[in-house]
Parts: sequence; structure tokens; C-alpha cells
Amino acid sequence: MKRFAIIFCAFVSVLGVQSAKAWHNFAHGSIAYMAEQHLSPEAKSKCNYYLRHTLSHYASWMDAWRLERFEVVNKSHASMSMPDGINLDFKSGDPAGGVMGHLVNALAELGDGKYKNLPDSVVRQRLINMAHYVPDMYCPSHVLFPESVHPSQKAHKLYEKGKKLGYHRFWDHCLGREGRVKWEYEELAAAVDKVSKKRVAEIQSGSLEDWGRDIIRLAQRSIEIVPMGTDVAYMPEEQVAAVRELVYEAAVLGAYRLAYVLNTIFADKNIPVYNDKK
Amino acid sequence: MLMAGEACAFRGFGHQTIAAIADNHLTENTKREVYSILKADNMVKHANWVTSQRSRAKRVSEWQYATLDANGKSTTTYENDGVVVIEKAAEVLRNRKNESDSLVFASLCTLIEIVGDIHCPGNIHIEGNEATKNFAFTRWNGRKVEEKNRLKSKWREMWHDYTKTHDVFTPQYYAEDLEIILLKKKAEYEKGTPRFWAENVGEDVVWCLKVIYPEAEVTNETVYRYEDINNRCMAKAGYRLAALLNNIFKQ
Amino acid sequence: MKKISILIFALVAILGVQSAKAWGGFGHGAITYITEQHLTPTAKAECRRYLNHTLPWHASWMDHWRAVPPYQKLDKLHSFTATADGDVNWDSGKGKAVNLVKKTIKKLENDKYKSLPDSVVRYNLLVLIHALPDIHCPVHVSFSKKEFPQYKYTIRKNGKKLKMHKFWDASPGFTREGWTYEKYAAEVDNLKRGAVKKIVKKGNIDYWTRDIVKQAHRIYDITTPNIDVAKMSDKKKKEVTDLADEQVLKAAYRLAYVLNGIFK
Amino acid sequence: MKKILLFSAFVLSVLTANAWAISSEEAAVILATRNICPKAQKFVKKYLGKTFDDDIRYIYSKEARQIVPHNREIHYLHLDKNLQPMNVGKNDAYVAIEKAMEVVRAYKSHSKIVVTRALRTVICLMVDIHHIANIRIENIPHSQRDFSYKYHSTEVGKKKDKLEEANWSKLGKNCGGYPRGFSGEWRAYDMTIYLGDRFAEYSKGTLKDWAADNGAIAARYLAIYKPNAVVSCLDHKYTDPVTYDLMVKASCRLAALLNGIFK
Repeated sequence: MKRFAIIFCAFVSVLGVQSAKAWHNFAHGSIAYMAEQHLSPEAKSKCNYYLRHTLSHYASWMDAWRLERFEVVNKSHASMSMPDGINLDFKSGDPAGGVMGHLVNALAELGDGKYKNLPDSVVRQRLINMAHYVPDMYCPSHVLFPESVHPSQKAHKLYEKGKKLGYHRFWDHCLGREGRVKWEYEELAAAVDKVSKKRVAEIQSGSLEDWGRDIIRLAQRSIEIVPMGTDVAYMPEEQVAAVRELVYEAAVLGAYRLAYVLNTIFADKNIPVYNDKK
Repeated sequence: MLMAGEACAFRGFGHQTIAAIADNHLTENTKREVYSILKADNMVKHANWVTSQRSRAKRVSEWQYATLDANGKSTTTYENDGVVVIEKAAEVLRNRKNESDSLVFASLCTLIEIVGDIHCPGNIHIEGNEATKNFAFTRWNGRKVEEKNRLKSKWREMWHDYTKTHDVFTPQYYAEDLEIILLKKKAEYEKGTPRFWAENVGEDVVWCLKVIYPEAEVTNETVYRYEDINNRCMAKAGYRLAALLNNIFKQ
Repeated sequence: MKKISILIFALVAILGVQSAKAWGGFGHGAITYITEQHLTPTAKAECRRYLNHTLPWHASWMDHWRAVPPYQKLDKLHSFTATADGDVNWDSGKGKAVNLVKKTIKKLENDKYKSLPDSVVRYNLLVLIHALPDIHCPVHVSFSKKEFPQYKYTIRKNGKKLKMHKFWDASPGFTREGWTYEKYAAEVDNLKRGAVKKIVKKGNIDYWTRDIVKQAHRIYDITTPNIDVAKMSDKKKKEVTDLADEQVLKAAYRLAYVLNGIFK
Repeated sequence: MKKILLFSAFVLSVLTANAWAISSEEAAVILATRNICPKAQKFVKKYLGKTFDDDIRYIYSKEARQIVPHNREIHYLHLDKNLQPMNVGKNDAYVAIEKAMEVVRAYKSHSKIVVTRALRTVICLMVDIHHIANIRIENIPHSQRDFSYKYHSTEVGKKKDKLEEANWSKLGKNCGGYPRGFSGEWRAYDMTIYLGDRFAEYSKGTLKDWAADNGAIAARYLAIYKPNAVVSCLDHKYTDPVTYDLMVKASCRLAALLNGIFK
């Protein structure tokens, strides 16, 4: 444990100048790699047919192309808003609706076998986008809380050896480069992917509404664990362990739910958005 | 009737195509009134009236530009700015009963042409960004490697060339071609006011300038790939013109 | 709901720079425009579904993307060599354009296109609507120096040197400045049903190529060496445009026959 | 406590991203050994053993220089005006590959060590000639050495209109430029999906054709990428699929060479 704490602090101090993207490239690749291990054979062959690459190859494509003026890329594919403070906004994929709206649209368009009568390049583009934003939802710094729940989320500055560090950037760079600088996807998956069968069944079920509650829980815990003004380089061990555990849970949720979404789409089924209302 | 409207970025042929797109989406009542004012059975014939008036009044040639302020918002009140001209023309048409016939005809023709003008990325000027006026960059046809095969092209000429290559289409056929994939976005494109339209096209200009900028070395494929933006701008101009006219000539 | 369109593998709309490569912009556009008038409704709808545009929009796609990886192998597939007795010279390796046409048709016909992914069908369509008219261009039939040494010469325009290839590529638009496709089709496209049947000959491509090679010999009688194209007599100009129109109509009807056959 | 902190910071900054840089070359070799006939597989297993790390970097190692004294130029493919290999003497990838292949073809009459070195030279140089940055074309002067150019990167958030500086060798060797973290094994799996059933098409032709093919692609990009040129960022992004495709071609063509021994 001690070894991890030291290296973790050293790792944080060597943070390269990264723009505040979502999970940074390495994290996206490894989460997509983990998702790929749990794809059903049907989903795997279909993904290979459409993408002609692995999911981890296209995992951070949306970040690389987010600012191009082609029709396919929408600007804000990371943030999620909570208008009523309780549930995520499920309405539409526009910037206001945020990422969960994108997932609702994609499932409505591809689910129940409807993907078969779409042109293959459109389905291909949906898969590339999903491989990016489904894990993106679980990055703890991606939920914009309303004022009532968390008054000063924007001013939630952290420090690193005295220097200012963005709250968003800290959470983006947690996953992945612990310990050795050059982890490969297999090694990170080995460290993160220790999930019991029961937990997997629990993750890969429920409606999008339940998933939204998981996201909010993660985001709120991330604010409790690393409150405003903490200096990240000198965190005690328990705090570092809590950060690591939260980040691993986010990765597991992202990977298994991405695999679950693809498995259901290519098994001609669909995922309910809301729990069946009376 | 190919106008020699070389100066404006969409050229005569581009304006005629936008008028053709708008023709398809006018309501019956609007058609009756518009065609009676124009004394013609479609808007395509009068799509270049403003460029024909340039020799008479110099300030008319400024109407094609829309200037946005530094952060891309359209807040100008300069009377010769494209957006202000559209708003004035719409006012005149709204209370057309007590306006002279020639003024109503003139403002209808300016509306048809200037709505198309502000939708051309070559016509949007942004304060503090000299590149939006006009600049040169080199284009390469991808075949011969020597230096002398570089095409010296300009920012406004690029948007100009997209319509020039389809000169052999008729405006109606060009409109039909554009609407194959862009018709389903009509409801989304129709929204907004002229100021919002100029800002919307301003966004495209800002991002295109990150790909094509002064002294950039560009292959032809990059320019080909951005024709998609030109198609969208023309379709937007057509649908928004139709929506504006339907709104003005409502019962 | 925002419909997200196609990007990396499928190509976005292509600009047609007026370049005097195969048939030139006007020639290809005119052929594909006439083809579109004679397509069955299902064929027309399917073509537009795959191409996202009308046929003339993408008519010169192969000319503009021939130098871009991964399509460089298309660079040499625009023309073919003919033997002395009027057949395609297969072993010279230069008979490629005809080979390309046959291969794309074989890939798409008998409902095979239904099992192919959209982007592959789109690519083959883009190639087909350019390659088939290309082989109909009389100057795209190259004759070897040994057998026809007398065919290697240039002509003139207002005194300046002009390549045969450049002139005959733009021959449909010769003496027709400012024409649109619609006007060209109205003037030229007036074949009776019987004449069409004779041209198409139930899709026998070998007959087509032999006929093309026969026509290709005629251009060397019309534009003799060092003739000044601008000062030709009206009768001579009509000969040029008649030959060009004949080839344009053949290309258009044969392409329509092939596309109607594919998208039954 | 302080010393450990300083030491680990030092370790992190010194370790260059070397291990990841060759993941795509390593993947090319793994993919090649999977696509060759059983006889060739036995042959490779006998002479090369399992790991490929040192095979790929063999030509850079001291051992290789002692056997065949050569300089840095051996990694480069020298082409003349119409993209045919220029025989520049022994310091040229094309010449070195042909010489090594003769030894490998006559493996019966050579000792094990000689054949192993020849085989590893072929592997290393076949991968090198498929990097467009390693191709020297006679009539393009700026292709003779590395140079830097500028481009406008749109992916870097809200950075005011600043032009990024980049090197031609970095672009010419980025093999698809997608996120680091791919191990050789996983990238080889990615390449198998990309290849699908196109092995025959990708491994057609002779060494001379492949050199001309790579030269044509390099010449195409060298016309835009010049010292201090300002390149549009769309062109910059669209080189990634091409460099990826070249690395897949490298593995198929290497497999074709190895299959050729036992035809």
C-alpha cells in the first residue's frame, strides 16, 4: 500500500499538459479493452464487421475529432446535467441533454434489431461514438450538479504541491498510469477486472434510470473523497485508497455496461430507459 | 440566365438554386402573393436582382456581408450590413399594404438574394479576424509533385468554386440533388432569426479557419471534404428563406 | 433527432473541378444525366440511396480521387489498348478499364449487392458510373505505336498546339458553351426503341468494346494532323459533335441497361 | 521519504515511451508469423525462437554492426525519380534485404547463427521501408533528412489560434497514431480484424513493386509536408489510416517473403 501511495504522488507530479478531455486516451483504451473481453461472440463478430478495428482502437476517436465541422461529431459529449437535482436529464442528445440523451437516442435507433436496416456506415459511427461516451459517463467529474445540490462545483479547485489543479483534470488522469509509466491494457485490466459474477449480473441489468443513479452516486462520492482545496500530492493513504477504489469501480461500470449495451443491441433486444412506471 | 455576379460569393447560380429550394416549400397563399408581386411563376428569375443594381448604387454591393463581433455574435446596427438589410426588408413586406409597389418588389428581391448571401461562409466577416475578409492559400491536385502545379486559391474563391462545378446543372436539378439527404433536416434548419442564422454560419467559419488558413498547404481532398458544409449552408438558406416568406405572407 | 451522417470509409460529396481528364466534367455529367432519365424507379431510388446524390454529381469521382491513397490503383484503369483486328488487347495488361467494368458488374449483379456492406456498394457504383462511360471515349482507346504509327500526332487551336486527348475529351461540349445537361439531353437524346435495342445488344460487353474500337478509328479521319480546330468548317464541326453525341448516347443507354439489371 | 519521491519522479521522466513505440512493428511481425505456411513457421521457430523485441531492433544493435559494418543509412530506402530502387551500395535497405534473403533462401548451406542474423535483418528492414519517413526520393531534396513543419491542431481544447510544431519522422512512423497502451499482441489482433480476408491482395507483387508503392505514397505526402510548411490539420489527421495500412502491408509482405522460401 505504501509503495502505491509514493508512486501515485510521484505520478501526479509528473502530469503532462493534458487538455481537460474526458478520461484520457490510455484510460479509454483500457476500458474498451475490458469491455471487449466480455462481448458475446455475436456482438464481437458484428463489431469487427462494422468497425474493422477493435473497440480500443476507436476508444478516443471522438476526442480527436470533437471539434471538426463534420455532421457526425457533437461538441459536448461529456457533460451531463441534472435539472431536477435527482435524476439525470434523459431528454435529447443536444448539449443541454448531455451524454445520457445520446445513449437514449442510440438505443432507440439501433435496439430491437433496427440496426439491420440502417446503412452500415451510420451504424459504424454509432458504435465508435458509443465506445467513447458510454465509459465517459462514469468519469466522476462529468456531472454538472445544480446550485442547490453542490453550490460551488465550478470553483472546486484542487492543489498539487501548491500549484492549482483542475478538479476535472485530476479525475481524468487517475485511472491508468499508476505505478509503472507504461502500463498496457492487459495489465490494467488484470488489476481492475476483479469482479464477482453476482456483481456483474447486478451491473448488467436495470434501466438507464438506475444507471443514472450510479453515476450521480459516483460523482457525489468523488466530491466527498477529495473535497475542495485538498493538495493532491500529499494525500494520506486512506484517501488515496478511496480514490483508487472509486476510479476502479467507475472503470468496471463503464466496461461492463458498454459490453452489455453492445450485447443487447446485437441480440436484437433493447434496454428500458425508465423503470416501468405505473 | 447566368448572371455575371462574380463578386458575390454564391454567384448568380448559387442564388438561383437557393430560390429554387425555397420555391418547393412555400405555402399556397405565399406562392400566390409572392408570384403576383414578382409577376413570374417562380423566384429563380429574380434571384440576382441586387447584383444587377450594383452599377446604380454602390452601397448595394456591401449588403452581401454580415459582420459578427469578436465572439461570433451579430450585434451590428450598421445599415448596410446583410442582417440589418434583411430585417428592414421584412418590415417593409409586413406592412406592404401602405408601401409603394416598386419598394415592395425591391425589398422582396433583396430578401431572396441577401438571405442566401449571409449563408455563404465566404461572406461572414468577424471583427479582429482579418482572415475572414479574404486570404490566399495553396491547393494541390495530388498528382504532379513539382512546385509549379500548386493552385493559388483564395478563401472566397473556394466557396465560389463549389457552385461553379455544378454550372451545368439547372437550379431546379441542383436543388433536387441537395434535398436528397438534407430534406429530413428541414424542421431543424428552419428555426431562428436572421441574426441567429449569421451566427450559425459564423461558427462554421471559425472552425473551417482552423483547417484552411493563410498560407496553409492544403490538398484537394480537404477542400472536397468541406463541400458538405457548403451544401448544408445552401439548404439552410433555402429552408430559412421559405420559412421567413411563409411567416411574412401569413393570413 | 439528429441524423448522424457518414464519415471515414464512405466519402462525403465530391467537387467536380472542370478538368479535361476522361470526357471532361461536361461529358461525364451529360452521360450520367441521360442515364438517370432512363432508369427504372427502383434503380433510381437505390442509386440515390447509396450515392446520397444524383448520378451527375459523382460522375467524375474517379478523376478526382485517383491519386489519393488507398485509391491509387484506379489511376491506370481509365483506358484500354486495342489490337489491329479491332478487339481488346488483353495480354498487354492495358485492357484494364474493360476488366474493371466487368469485375464491378460481376460483384453487383444478381442481387449480390444486397449482401455487400453499403460502403462497398457505394464504392463500386462510383467506379462503374465513371469507368463504363470512360471506355466509350474514342480517344481512350490507345493503339500501339507499331501497328498504328500514323495515329500519334497533335492538332492546333488558333495556331497553338493542342493534344488530341484534350480536344476529344471535351468534344461533347464543343460549340455548346453554357449548355445545361437538360438542354443537351433535349437536343441529343431522341433515339427510338429499336435503335436502343441495337445499341445495348442485351449487355454483351464484348460487342460493345468491338463497336467502340471501330468508332475510335474514325476520329483520326475527322481531325487530321495539324488541323486548326477553331477554323474548321461547320460541316466538319458537325461531324465532331455527331460522333461525340453518338458515343455519349451509347454510354448512357448501356449504363442505364446495366444499372437497371443490377437494381431489379 | 523525500529521496524515494525524487527517485520515482526521475524514473518516470527518464523512461522514454520506448516500449510502446515498437508495439505496432512488433504486431506486424506477430501477424506475419501467423500468416505463413506451417513449414515457414517451423523454420522461424527454429531460428528466431519466441520473442520479437530484439529481432525488431537487431539492425540497431552493436552485434549487427560488427558483422556487417554499416551506418544509419541502411534503414532508408533510396528511390530515384521514377520510384525505382537506386543501388546506393551496401547502405540501402533494398540491397540489404535482397542480400539477406539470398542467405535465408540457401539456409541449408549456412550455419544457424548466420541464417538467424540474416532473418532478423530482413524482418527489421522490411518494417523500416514501410515507414514513409524512411523513404529517400532522389528528386525531392527535403526527403533526405528529417524536418519540422507546423499544423493547426483542432483537438487541443480552446487554445487560441496557435500552430503546433511537429516532425516529419514522428508523423511518418506513427503507424496509425492511435492511443498508446496497445501491447504488440493486442495490436496484432487489431490488425487481423483490419486485414480480414485480404491477405492475398496485400501480399501481391515483388520487393521492387512494394518499394515503388511505398515511394508513391511517400512522394504524395512529401509534396505537402515540407520544412516550415503550414499544413492543414485535416490532412494531418488523414495520414493516420494510411500509415496504419502500410504497417499491415509490411506484415503481409514479410509473410509473402518467408512463404517464398518454401514455394
